[in-house]
Amino acid sequence: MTDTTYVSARAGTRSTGQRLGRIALRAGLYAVLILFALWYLMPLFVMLTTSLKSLEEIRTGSLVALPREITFDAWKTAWSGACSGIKCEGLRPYLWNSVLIAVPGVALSTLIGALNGYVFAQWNFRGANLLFALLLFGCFIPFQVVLLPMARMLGILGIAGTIPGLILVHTVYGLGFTTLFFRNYYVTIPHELVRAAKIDGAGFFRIFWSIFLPLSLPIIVVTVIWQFTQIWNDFLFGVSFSQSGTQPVTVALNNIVNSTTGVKEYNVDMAAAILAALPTLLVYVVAGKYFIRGLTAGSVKG
Amino acid sequence: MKMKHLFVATTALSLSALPVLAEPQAEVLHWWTSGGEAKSVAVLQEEFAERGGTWTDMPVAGGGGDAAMTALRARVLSGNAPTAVQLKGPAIQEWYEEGVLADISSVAEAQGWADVLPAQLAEHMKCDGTWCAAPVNVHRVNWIWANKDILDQNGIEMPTTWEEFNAAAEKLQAAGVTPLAHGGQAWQDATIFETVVLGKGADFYQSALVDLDPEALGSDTMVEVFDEMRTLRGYVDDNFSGRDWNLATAMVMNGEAAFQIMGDWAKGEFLAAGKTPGEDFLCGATPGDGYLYNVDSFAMFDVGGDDDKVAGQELLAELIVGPSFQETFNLNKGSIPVRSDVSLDAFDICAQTSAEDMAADAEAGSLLPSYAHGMALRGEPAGAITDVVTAHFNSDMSSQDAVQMLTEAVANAM
Amino acid sequence: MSNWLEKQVPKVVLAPTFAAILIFVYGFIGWTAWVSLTGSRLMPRYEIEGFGQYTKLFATPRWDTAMNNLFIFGALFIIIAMVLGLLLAIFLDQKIRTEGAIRTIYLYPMALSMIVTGTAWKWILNPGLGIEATVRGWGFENFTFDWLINPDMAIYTIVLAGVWQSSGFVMALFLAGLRSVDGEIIKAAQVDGIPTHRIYSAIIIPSMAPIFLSAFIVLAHLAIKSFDLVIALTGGGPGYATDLPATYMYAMAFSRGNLGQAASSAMIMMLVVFAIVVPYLYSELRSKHD
Amino acid sequence: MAPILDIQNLRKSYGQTEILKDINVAIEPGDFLVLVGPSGCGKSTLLNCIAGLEPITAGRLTIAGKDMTEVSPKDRDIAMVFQSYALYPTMTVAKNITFGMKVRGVDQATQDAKLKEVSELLQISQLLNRKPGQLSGGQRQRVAMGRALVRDPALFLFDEPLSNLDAKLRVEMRTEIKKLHQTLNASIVYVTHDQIEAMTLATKIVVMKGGVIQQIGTPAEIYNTPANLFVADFMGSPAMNLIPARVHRDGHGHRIEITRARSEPLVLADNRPLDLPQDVIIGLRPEDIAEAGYRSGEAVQQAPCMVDMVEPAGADTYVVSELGGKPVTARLHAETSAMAGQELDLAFDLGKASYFAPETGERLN
Repeated sequence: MTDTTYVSARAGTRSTGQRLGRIALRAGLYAVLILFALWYLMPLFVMLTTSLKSLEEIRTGSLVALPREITFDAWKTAWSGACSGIKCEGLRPYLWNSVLIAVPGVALSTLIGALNGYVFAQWNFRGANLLFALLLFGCFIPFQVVLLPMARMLGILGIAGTIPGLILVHTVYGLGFTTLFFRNYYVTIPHELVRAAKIDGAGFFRIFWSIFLPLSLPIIVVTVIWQFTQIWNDFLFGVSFSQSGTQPVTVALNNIVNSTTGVKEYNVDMAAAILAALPTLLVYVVAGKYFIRGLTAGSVKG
Repeated sequence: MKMKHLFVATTALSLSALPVLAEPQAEVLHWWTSGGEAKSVAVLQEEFAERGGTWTDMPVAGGGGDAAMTALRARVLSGNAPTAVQLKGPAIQEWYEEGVLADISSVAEAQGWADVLPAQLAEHMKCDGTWCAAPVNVHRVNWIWANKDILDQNGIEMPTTWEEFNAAAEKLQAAGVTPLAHGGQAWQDATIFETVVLGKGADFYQSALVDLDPEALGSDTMVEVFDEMRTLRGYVDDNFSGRDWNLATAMVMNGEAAFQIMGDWAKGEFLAAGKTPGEDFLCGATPGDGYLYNVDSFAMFDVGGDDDKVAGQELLAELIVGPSFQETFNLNKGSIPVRSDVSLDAFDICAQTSAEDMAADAEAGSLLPSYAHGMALRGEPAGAITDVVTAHFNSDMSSQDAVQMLTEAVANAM
Repeated sequence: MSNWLEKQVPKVVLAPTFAAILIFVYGFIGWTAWVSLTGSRLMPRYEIEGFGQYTKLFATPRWDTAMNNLFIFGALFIIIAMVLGLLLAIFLDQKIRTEGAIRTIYLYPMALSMIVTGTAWKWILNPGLGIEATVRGWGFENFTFDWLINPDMAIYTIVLAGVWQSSGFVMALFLAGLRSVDGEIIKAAQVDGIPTHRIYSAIIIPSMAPIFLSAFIVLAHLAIKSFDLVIALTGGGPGYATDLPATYMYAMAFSRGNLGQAASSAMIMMLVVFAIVVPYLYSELRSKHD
Repeated sequence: MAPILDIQNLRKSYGQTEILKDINVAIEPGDFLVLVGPSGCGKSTLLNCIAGLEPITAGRLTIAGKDMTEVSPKDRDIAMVFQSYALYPTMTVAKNITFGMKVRGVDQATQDAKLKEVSELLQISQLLNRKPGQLSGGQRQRVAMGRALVRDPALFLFDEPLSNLDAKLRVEMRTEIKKLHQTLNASIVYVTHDQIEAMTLATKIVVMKGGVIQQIGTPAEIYNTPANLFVADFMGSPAMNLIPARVHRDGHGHRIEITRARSEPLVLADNRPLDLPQDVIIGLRPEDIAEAGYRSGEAVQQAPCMVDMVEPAGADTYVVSELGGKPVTARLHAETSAMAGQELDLAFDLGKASYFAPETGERLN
């Protein structure tokens, strides 16, 4: 209390010139922030306006201008009419595949990551650090490297080209980061909690379930956002480990956007791109607030 | 009751005794995803379905088939190969050497492919003497497409030598027209390059880009080729980088540019936009004698004795080479049928020219596989050459340096 | 006896993960190392032929370009994203009224894959369509912004788009860091009459060292794995001026049919990763042990 | 009666470093054992070993007659109160207290009854629906104790439970714990670094240093007859005065000669039947040095001493004087007229004096 009064008292004695300077500074600050906001929004703006234009207008007008006449045809086409190969069903069927891959993939990698992080943070044993280091290093392996051996492995396991196969791949390569997130979060929780619960008679899983999991909301949000974005946006695994009928939305989007012959329907491309990205965008917008909070809650504290 | 039991029993017996009638199935991996191509594939699918087959579509677009090849490799390694795959050129033989291709000789022989396919093209479909792929079409790569109006306005004829082309280009440039529409993608650079090489003679093309003769690659003629490339670079507008080929075609169509050097799939764009060959646009072979072909084909992968899939492969192979699909597909695609017995009456003047030239060039020994489209060389040396070509085209590298790099890169890739 | 079993539970819980990374990470790295010593082309073959692939790799100018690009891109991308992220975080930390909205705007690019935004970026950066054309349209005829088509500058467009995508995330990390700095220290400094910029440079930023480390690791990971970015924006062009090791490797493996070469380039990439990550892991796990 | 807790030859090491060396302790039912020592002495490790939270390297440990050496914490019939209270942050107070019973499958009615009983005993009934984050330090302390009490274990373990409280609350809670011990007649092992807590609470004190037990005894034994210099110095506040001295034997007993920097040596007589070597360290509690005239008895001897410092502490006033090169504290009555820089007659009561060997630090009498 005293500190603030002191500071405000000092501020009160400032001259008008200084106050004007402060206001100018403040205005400058907002200007910079808004300028950057515009920069970040620019591609989305281009995509959105293009998706609302007719092909005719795209051909004749400036790409970065606002649409003269708004039409949602492109969105309809992208949703249910755009062709990917001989099927012209738009993105709709593929979106469902992505959901079938992303939801279990996120859930599994988050749950296993949480358990791993819980072990690394609270049940340390000899050699655990080495294990953790090995796991972290795994985060950095370029995915192009693992494509072929992974394909062979999926074949051996008999889940090549299936959705469970893709879930497995995403779970395995997500574990490094999910474990890191949870471990860094759980190390901030005092060990005494585990000890108290042990004496209360709770075992490993009971302690995790009753005590740690209820504490984990902030970090779960961070992990889910991260994993969902990674899995939903993946193209490389999706194209390599899927077959007809299990292709995720990014592969369909690629088929629509990257077709090299015929008239390019840019408005449909853009609408399709936004549609494909909508779930992740939504997650960021809705959960963004918790994202920062979750990061603050400990995952970044080294 | 007894009767019924007996009936069931005999039926079951007779079924197991007779050869099982397979239901043809095919999962087809291809990258024909755009509107026109997809429609052509749909024709095949309909014919397939009419004959009782089940078609599973597996389109993977992007990077001229790169993404599809990635998927293919993963599928083969996982022991879950697609039934049929869009594959062409020496890549067919490469896959054969990996021991993953199926033999479709029985279909080929039954259908008499050897009689209807030009011998040189048929060789591409064979692996160790057996048939392992079914050809779809023949694209000619060395075409120049031109906007007729622009040429007329500036009093220019279709060039028949590179000197003429350069002169025309200077004139157009002076008139404020972009002479050459081009997209800055490696394969498009390579396409121009191979037509320029062909301009130096079919023999030179053969020794440089098919036989990879180091002497030809390091020759003064090759220096001239790069000189011409540098000249051509000057005729391209500034925004060419990364442009898709069909956008370049659109520039010719809309009168923003005069020429485009591109295979005959470009014609599909003109036709789709309602343009007429000879009236709105012109097609001409690039300067020099010779015919660079690019044959699309489907290879059949080993499906481990699955009767339904084997039946699917045989049916598919039969349909692909069958006259009806050959005609429908190629009318859509801009290419010409690979069968020599399909009537070309329905085809336009450019396609007819293409077919005549092919026959003539086959006689003259100047029917040559396109390197830029993976018909002449295996992936590695072809890629090494393209690296040099595109690096030269997109920088101010001297022709001498380019030739030096070319010989080194090819040696390194052998 | 049951006590012994109970003690094994944590290890049992880690066992599947451990088995998975042993196979799916280290097994595969081993596989890659093996293949890099063979003459594998279209498909893997397992007869060892020696280090020929590595000799070839280092003799390939395109690989040189790719490695150079990795260092240029990596350094610029990490530095700019960090500096920008930190600055934006500090600006946003000044009790900004619309913080929530601005934060979301800064953060959203991370949600989008480059497959989605690639086309838009290509347009924006294309001199004939995007920024250059627009600014010229405003009457500044001499304005040029043609990095995308300039082989010497194209790599910087990759940096630009990369920073666009990741700096918001870094901003979030730093913002979280700023929020968790002990408020009393700042108050104490204010009372001492220390100017705001000095408070940041001398007190707050040094106390966020772990976050710099986290941000660095996330960014390094993105830089090394950058693939979509290049494919979507330039496809490696003009020429191969914007090739990165990841795209080089991909081209070798999947369009050139030269798996052995791809594997050798992957191993070199892995060495680079190793050189960056291992010191970090070492310091990270050392300091954590007590 | 069988000991409720019996530790025999317990050893504990992490790798090469031995944390606990040959620990032997036993307590009877109803005992309040306090483990006291400076930080790092191994007292908390020992408590964790008793709880089963740390495995022991060697030795044997029985609780209520049963060998618990290899038994997991939950089966040891113990309850523990932690320094940080370790309340489960997402559970309400009631759930915190009943969690252990719930885990063990105790039926709801019993849980409710126990909860009611304990919360009334600890006066936290009004807090049951709050979460730990909404409680004050003292309240959390009570909840943590409630969680232990509700279990009704054979043995209670307390790990520095009062160290996070402010001074006033600490004293209050100390009394409370003592009261609980008396009402419940519970057996308790209690770890603290605060020797006053140890003295006030314990029926038995274990003083530890460097993983070794220094002395086991009742508070009085520890206070009056510390086993070595460490215990003498550690227990008691202000600490025992430990003064180097030279011993001369005479007919009656010993004369203790203490040098002084600014005056003649001080010579005191101890006529108890002792056998002391020539060089000793004499230990005198501050209360055994008084202002002349305020203390009488057979062993009381007076001498003028220079006052270096006067520290009024309310009930008492402490006076510091130099003896044997050490500042020696005397505990005087509050109304003393002593002033720094003046001489004052002090009365030394040697009836309770301790003697230690300078080399080993061991007690000599």
